[in-house]
Amino acid sequence: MITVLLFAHLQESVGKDRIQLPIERTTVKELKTELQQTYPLPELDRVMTAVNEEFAKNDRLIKAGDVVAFIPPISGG
Amino acid sequence: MITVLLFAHLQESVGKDRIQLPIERTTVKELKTELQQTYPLPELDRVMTAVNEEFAKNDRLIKAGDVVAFIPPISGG
Amino acid sequence: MASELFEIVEESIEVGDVIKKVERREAGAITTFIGTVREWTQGKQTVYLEYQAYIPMAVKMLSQIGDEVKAQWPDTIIAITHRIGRLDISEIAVVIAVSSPHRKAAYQANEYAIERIKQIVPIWKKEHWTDGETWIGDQLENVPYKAGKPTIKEIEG
Amino acid sequence: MASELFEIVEESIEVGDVIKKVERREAGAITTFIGTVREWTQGKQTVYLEYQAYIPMAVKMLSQIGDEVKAQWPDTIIAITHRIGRLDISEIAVVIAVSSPHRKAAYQANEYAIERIKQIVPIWKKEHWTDGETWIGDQLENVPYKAGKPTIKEIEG
Repeated sequence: MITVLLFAHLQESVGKDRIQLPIERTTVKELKTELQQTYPLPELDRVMTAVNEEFAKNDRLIKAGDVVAFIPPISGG
Repeated sequence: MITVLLFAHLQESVGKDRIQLPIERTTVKELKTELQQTYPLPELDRVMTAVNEEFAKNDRLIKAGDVVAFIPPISGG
Repeated sequence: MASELFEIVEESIEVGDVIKKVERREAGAITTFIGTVREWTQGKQTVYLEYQAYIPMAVKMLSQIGDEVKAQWPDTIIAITHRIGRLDISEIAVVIAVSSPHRKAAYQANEYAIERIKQIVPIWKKEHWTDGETWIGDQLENVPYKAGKPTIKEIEG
Repeated sequence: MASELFEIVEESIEVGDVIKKVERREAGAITTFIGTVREWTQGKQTVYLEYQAYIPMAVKMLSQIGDEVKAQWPDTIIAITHRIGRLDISEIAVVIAVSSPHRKAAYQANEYAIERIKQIVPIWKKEHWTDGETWIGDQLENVPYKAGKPTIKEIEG
């Protein structure tokens, strides 16, 4: 199982703040493509990704148990 | 009468914080020389002068009623 | 104690509490940055703001900024508190306090920290206007990245 | 009100009081500089400090710094309070608060102000050590002027 966390407008687009996916292994890029087939998330191509609270590139491997968060452009401070 | 204000170590050298001088007209430079004849103020050559709360150069004229302050190198802040 | 130098909170921030964390007898200079909710941005009136954070990662990134500051300005101590939730006009969203024996480093480290917060700390704000609302960052002018998306280099510091 | 933006006081300074003077709804950034009494300076231990000021001129010069800041960063508001008298270690000698719609100006104006205070505001400190005391400025290392004495240009800004 992979946990996906959603924030800001991504959270509102999907209508929830987390998605659980029964996946064993994937990559950031594949996960984005997969999510876009189910949810209205065109912005996913333009957001950063964190795996287990660390920023990750598109080719980063993800395995069961990982927590993936999509990080839209930051506007804190 | 001209009032001279002394601060910091100048005040301690002279033993008071102000001197009244029965002078009608002088310049900053002349005033310094005059004071040095009476008081132990060798540092006067190296301090700034303010006349009526404004910084003044050595050739600035001083007349009766003016308040002259000697401003040793500043160490506030 | 060290873990409390970097906090995400839901209640209002007391500037003095953040300053206290960096005070010490060998520091002669403390700088603070206080970010407040501005009423007007480019002619648009804000009614209130809502901040959301990915809290554990935000704390981790604030702490990473602390490490970066320590590496560049070894004599400084820095503390950062960011508030989330609903904030009204003039309320404090973020406080950064830096103490240092000398003032130059205290200014530089402080300004560095706010720039980095806007690059790597996962916090988002939603502007609420009289006539609508939107999450800031994507759609609006103040996307913090030059290229529309941060590079890994910007993120890793 | 405007006259209270620049103060010389004899009691302890509350940072929050100085910040309040510059808070406003259109400012999203406030920077503060807090100068405290440092225990150690170049290996020498300070027991306490004594600050003396030429008060009316000091207030006037602080206000002149305010004018200079206003000319260079028109959107900022600045307030400065400097304490005089006896100060113990860690006590606050000076607080500078600057508010601005944007943070860059708030940092720049604040740092400009502390540099100018050290050039033109007639305040002197006397260091008291365990083994003696001296007025700082003349005899010691931290004479604030490059040439040992300020030029009229430095003073007039």
